[in-house]
Amino acid sequence: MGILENLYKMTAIQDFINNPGYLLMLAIGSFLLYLGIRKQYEPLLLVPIAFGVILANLPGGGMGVVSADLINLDADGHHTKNLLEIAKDHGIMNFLYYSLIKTGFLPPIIFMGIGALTDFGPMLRNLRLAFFGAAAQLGIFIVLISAIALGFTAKEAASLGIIGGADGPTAIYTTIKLAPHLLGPIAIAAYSYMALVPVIIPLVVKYTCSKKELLINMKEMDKKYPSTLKIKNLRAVKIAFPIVLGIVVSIFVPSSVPLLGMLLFGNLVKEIGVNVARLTEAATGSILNTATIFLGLTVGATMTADVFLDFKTIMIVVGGFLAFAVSIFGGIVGVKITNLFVKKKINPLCGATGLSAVPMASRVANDIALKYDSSNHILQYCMSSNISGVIGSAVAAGVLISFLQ
Amino acid sequence: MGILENLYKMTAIQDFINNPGYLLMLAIGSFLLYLGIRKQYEPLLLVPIAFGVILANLPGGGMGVVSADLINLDADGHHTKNLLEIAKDHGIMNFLYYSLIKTGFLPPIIFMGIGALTDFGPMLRNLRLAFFGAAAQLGIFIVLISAIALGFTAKEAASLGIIGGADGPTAIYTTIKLAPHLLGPIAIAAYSYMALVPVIIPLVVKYTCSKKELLINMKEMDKKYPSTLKIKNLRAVKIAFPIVLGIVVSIFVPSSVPLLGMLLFGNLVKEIGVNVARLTEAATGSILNTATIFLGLTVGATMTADVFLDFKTIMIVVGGFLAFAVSIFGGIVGVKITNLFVKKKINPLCGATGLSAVPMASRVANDIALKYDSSNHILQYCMSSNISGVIGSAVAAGVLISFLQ
Amino acid sequence: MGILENLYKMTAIQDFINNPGYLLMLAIGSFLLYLGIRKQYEPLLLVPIAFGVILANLPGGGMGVVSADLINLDADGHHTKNLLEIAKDHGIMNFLYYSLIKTGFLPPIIFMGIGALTDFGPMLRNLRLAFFGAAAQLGIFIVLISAIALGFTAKEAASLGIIGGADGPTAIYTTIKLAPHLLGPIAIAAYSYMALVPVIIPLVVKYTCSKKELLINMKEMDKKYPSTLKIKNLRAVKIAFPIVLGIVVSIFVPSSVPLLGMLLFGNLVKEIGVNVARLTEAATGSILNTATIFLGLTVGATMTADVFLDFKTIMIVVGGFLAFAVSIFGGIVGVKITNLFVKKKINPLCGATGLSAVPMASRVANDIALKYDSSNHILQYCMSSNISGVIGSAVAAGVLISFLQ
Amino acid sequence: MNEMGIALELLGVGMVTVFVILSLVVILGDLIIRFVNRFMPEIEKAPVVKNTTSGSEINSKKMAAIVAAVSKITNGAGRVANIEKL
Amino acid sequence: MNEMGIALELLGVGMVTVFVILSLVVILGDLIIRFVNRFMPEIEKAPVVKNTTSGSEINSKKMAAIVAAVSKITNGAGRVANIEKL
Amino acid sequence: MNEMGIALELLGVGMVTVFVILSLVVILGDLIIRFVNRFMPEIEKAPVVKNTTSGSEINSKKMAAIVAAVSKITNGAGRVANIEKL
Ligand code: NA
Ligand code: NA
Ligand code: NA
Repeated sequence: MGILENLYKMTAIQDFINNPGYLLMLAIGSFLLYLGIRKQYEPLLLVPIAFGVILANLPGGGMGVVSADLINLDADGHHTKNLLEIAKDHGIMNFLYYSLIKTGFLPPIIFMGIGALTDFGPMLRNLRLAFFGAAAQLGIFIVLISAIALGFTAKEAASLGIIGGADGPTAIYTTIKLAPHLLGPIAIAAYSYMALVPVIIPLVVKYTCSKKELLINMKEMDKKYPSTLKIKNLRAVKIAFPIVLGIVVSIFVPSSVPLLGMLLFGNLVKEIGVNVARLTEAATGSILNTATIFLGLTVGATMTADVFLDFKTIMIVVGGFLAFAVSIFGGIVGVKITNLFVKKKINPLCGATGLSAVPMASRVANDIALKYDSSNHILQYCMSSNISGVIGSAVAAGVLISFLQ
Repeated sequence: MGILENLYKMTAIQDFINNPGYLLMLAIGSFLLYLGIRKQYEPLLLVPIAFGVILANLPGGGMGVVSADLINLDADGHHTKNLLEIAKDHGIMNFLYYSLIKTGFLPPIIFMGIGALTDFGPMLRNLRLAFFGAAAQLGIFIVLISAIALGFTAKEAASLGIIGGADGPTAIYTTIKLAPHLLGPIAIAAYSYMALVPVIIPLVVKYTCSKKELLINMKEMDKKYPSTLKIKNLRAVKIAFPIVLGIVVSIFVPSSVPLLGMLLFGNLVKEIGVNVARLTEAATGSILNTATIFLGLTVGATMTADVFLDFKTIMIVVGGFLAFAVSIFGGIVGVKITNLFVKKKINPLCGATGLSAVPMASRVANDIALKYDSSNHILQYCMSSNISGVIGSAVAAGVLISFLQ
Repeated sequence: MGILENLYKMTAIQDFINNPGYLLMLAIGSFLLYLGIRKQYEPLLLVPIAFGVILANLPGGGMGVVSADLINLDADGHHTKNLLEIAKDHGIMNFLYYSLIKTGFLPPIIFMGIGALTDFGPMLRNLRLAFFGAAAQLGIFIVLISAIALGFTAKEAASLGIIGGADGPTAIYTTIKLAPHLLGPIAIAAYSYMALVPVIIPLVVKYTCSKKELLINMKEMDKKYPSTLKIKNLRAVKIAFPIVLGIVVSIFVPSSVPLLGMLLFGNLVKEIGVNVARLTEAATGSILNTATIFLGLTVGATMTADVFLDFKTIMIVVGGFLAFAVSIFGGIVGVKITNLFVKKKINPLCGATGLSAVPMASRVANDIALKYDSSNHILQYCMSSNISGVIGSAVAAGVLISFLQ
Repeated sequence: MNEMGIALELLGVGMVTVFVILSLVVILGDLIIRFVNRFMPEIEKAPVVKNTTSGSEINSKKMAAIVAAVSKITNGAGRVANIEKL
Repeated sequence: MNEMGIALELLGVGMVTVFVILSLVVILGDLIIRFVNRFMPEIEKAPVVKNTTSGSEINSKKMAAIVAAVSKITNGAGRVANIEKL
Repeated sequence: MNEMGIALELLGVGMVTVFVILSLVVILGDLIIRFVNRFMPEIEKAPVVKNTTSGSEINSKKMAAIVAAVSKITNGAGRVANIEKL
């Protein structure tokens, strides 16, 4: 009889009976897998996140991220367990989470890779459109205010708002710094809504833009009011740009350095080209891919039943959507206001893409424009505000961290 | 005169005079290199392990892994030096060993890569043969019992027995958890006997199988008793399988999650295909290769003279061989018993491959079958039990860890 | 008014006003970028180092490496903050610096990659020339003595001298062990002068070698006095060489094991070939490239304004140049002395390349030889002392660490 | 319980568990196949590449022709690992 | 200051900062282009590969011939990414 | 001993050690060559490829032919990134 009893104690059956929340979390993890695999929602991140959710909610498996209270050795978290003690007491997933995520390490590393995959060319060719990457940060702050009104702390509200930056690593980095206990749902909301950009942008555009505005043809505007500034030496400009930009932005928003600095380093390395091709290869290949796997698994593993099944999770789902919508709205309104004052009109879709979610948002905007006028290719124009939106949300994140941390 | 004296003190000559065991260990390291390079015994692991043995036994080089007693700051090992202190006090090899191995980090990571290289297709097509991956775990437990009888502690005996799982990362993971002081010899025995599978399987088969049994033709059995179950959508099955299997197995043996969970995550990513190809590439490329180098070097570096030159090492060499042989025997007997009750007979070689040691064991079994009947290709059948043997030993490891840790 | 004040406090403008040294450092970082990008001075390392300098000197960005005093918890540095505490208190750049550099981890890892890219073939075919890799270490010790005379401590002077080894990882490793506060300027000096080898070697050769000496034709000498030793089985020799060399050198200079051992391990793996191709690929690919990025960024990030803008930095720039020049001189004098006693004369350029700086030094020497006699191809001969110069400086580093640490 | 008792219990528990789990593997595999056969029997197309940067759009006929050409020229010793559109 | 006050201040500070920074992006981009146009207008050649270890020893004439051939055949749409001596 | 004394001792010890070690390199290299020449003189065959994917041995003529073929078939849209022997 003892053997059967021991056998039963070894299994996790009693844990599921005691806490059926685990089963619900396994269902949620499976649903996220479905979204990632079948619906192809940002699969590169959603699949590891979903698997992390599943691993974390297999009771007895020891793969769930534990609260920082168990790591801290004093009340203010200044003195903590070391990594070996974490691995011994809480297993490898906590070892990974506390060394790679809690330290704020992986998001800047992923930004380095994204930088090395980014081409600032379209932005440099349509510089004035880059401006709308600012207007499209509105959702961040509007949702921040709303969330505080609903009882979130300022730090939690800022983490919720930053979903409106539509940029995964930025959202994760900000949440790590301000409200790590909400990391799982915020990361999932951010990536899910990025995958839903083909739905959200048309929705907002439908209620805010007239047909006449959507028919504005950017190429004809360019012919009518040609730019006086031609780029004679694109390579030199592209090399100088990340260096100068990095230094100047950092002087104004120092707390954006870990994110923006690494993004621009990655970009610089890529633009230098063949002499440092080894570095570009590492930044966009083994480093980025490895970081993506571990970011996904550990972020997913923060979503244990007790943390996730909370009223705040629902608020994050709702608030994240609002943040996206308001940011798109902000970009569109920014264009509308600008159009009041300039002769060279701008298609409001080029404001909507200020959201970021590169390059999906630009593709979606281009498709909308083509629906109204099959000759109105605006992809290159959208890419300008689209890329600048990444800078915009990193700057917004810097402001939030600087004021709230 | 002082200079010459100082020069002499700088060299390691006196260390070799004081402890000739170092020389013996260098010879053993060189012999392992010979096996890996010339005999091509699992060179991917044996070469780094062998070099690690050499590095660890160069006195004064500071590359040998030190006992956990020097790392622990209290009697029960709950409070330890941190990684910076380890690097400062004991050098980079201990820094690597304690951060990558002692934490249990690398074996699951390697399992992720192996999962992404594994194809469950042959198993899904011959599901009932997967059952024999269970019978072929017998060697683990028989050797465990024998080792206890000979005076090993239960934890040591379990680590010795797990060699019979014929699976490197599983053996290493179990030993890290239960008896880290035996890590070096157990890892080397595991990989060496895996390389010796072409010798061990024929030996056991020779003494246990009749010619008539070895002539059983699996393809003709399939024609005679065709399976009613055809797989209509292999891709969907291959995607669902690792998810469902991972969840269900984890409920029964939670302590197998770090190993099996990562194996199945790697496999899932591979089966999803092009959408997450970057992750598959990382899991099977840079991550797996890097993990292999550091696993090999650090495992080898645990084999310092004082640890290795011990009576237990010889017992591990003998016991490891026994564990392999008994596991193969178990798989064969499992088939023989099954054949008593079914009309659709099974070639006992498909039981022998339940050992795992993928895919070498299947190739060896196929060669034996072809020797008796040159038309009897059983490779695909053997692969079924061969792959399920990996699951079997991970489950066995989970049971051992769960009961003994 | 409060908002504007808060906005101003968020920026780093006041920091630049308080400490204009930051601006000077940004200019220095930009100048190093210019050298790396435009002048193509060792861009693989100088670009990340330069960007690290820039990141570290953006006040408020938290990317500068802080003094070990802030990490140590007691006076002798035996007890330190753990990595999580470092990340929390000092940001990710310190997390990287203290885990990857201060531990001495990255230089041996880079040496493993360099080993896997090194071919000992030219050295094995012209073994006696390898001897001049010894004479060309003279600069290390001469500059060490000079630096002590000028008031450097012995440890600082040794770190300065090791620049004369003309080998980046060796210089960095030695400085980490002996004088980590000088790491930035020493690494930059080492890589800059390696890039300046096409200027420094001709300069030294001009003042030390006669035309007659430079006309010595190595191939004709080989025909006149043919070697009796032919290599019948190059592959076997190349596999045995790193193993035997590693063991024997380590017995004499145990403290060179972390560097030389890893170099020879990388080389061994490469020579074994296809059976361990995965390991070679990792060592020369993802591991080496990733290590290069993080080494560069973190070494650059040690160069904060207060550390760099110091009298010692200028001494390092001057001393580093001297070390290179004296090492080249040593190699040339070594040949001249040898030529007094042998009939088979040696071109002194084959001594100059004992400096190391592989393979640039050999190419430069070859070009000089061809200028005097367009049929006098000495590249393969130079490569012999060139490669042995790497061993020579690693051995010298081992001696310095062994006596001074 | 003495060490040998533990060992014997482990033999029992371990082998039972392993047999149970691998039976589950057989049963679950069977159920998954049946489930998929019933509810998603169509041979799914490989998903369309989304958000990828490789942008390989060489159609399969051309690909087949290339592979055939390479195979012929190399007597089957070569394979085309990857063709990218520029 | 209460939480809502902080929120409103953040709205102000945040949006102002973002607008300032992206204005700077526009202005700096413009200045860099003008600076480069004035002082380095020539289309720089891609830098010569220096210090590479790949061991490609196909000489430059052959390389040129190959590049020309590929370019001709492909109407300039193809590039030879890498040729290694085997 | 004062610092300058240490420095001079290091000059002595260091240069002697470096000379001794590089002499050993020469001697050991010589001995290994002689040993191998005597006991394993045959040109070993490269080990049979086991479980690897590299091992490309397609000669340059064939390569040229393949490149041309691919280029032609794809109207220049494709490039042969990598050809591996199977
Ligand atoms: Na954004
Ligand atoms: Na097994
Ligand atoms: Na040197």
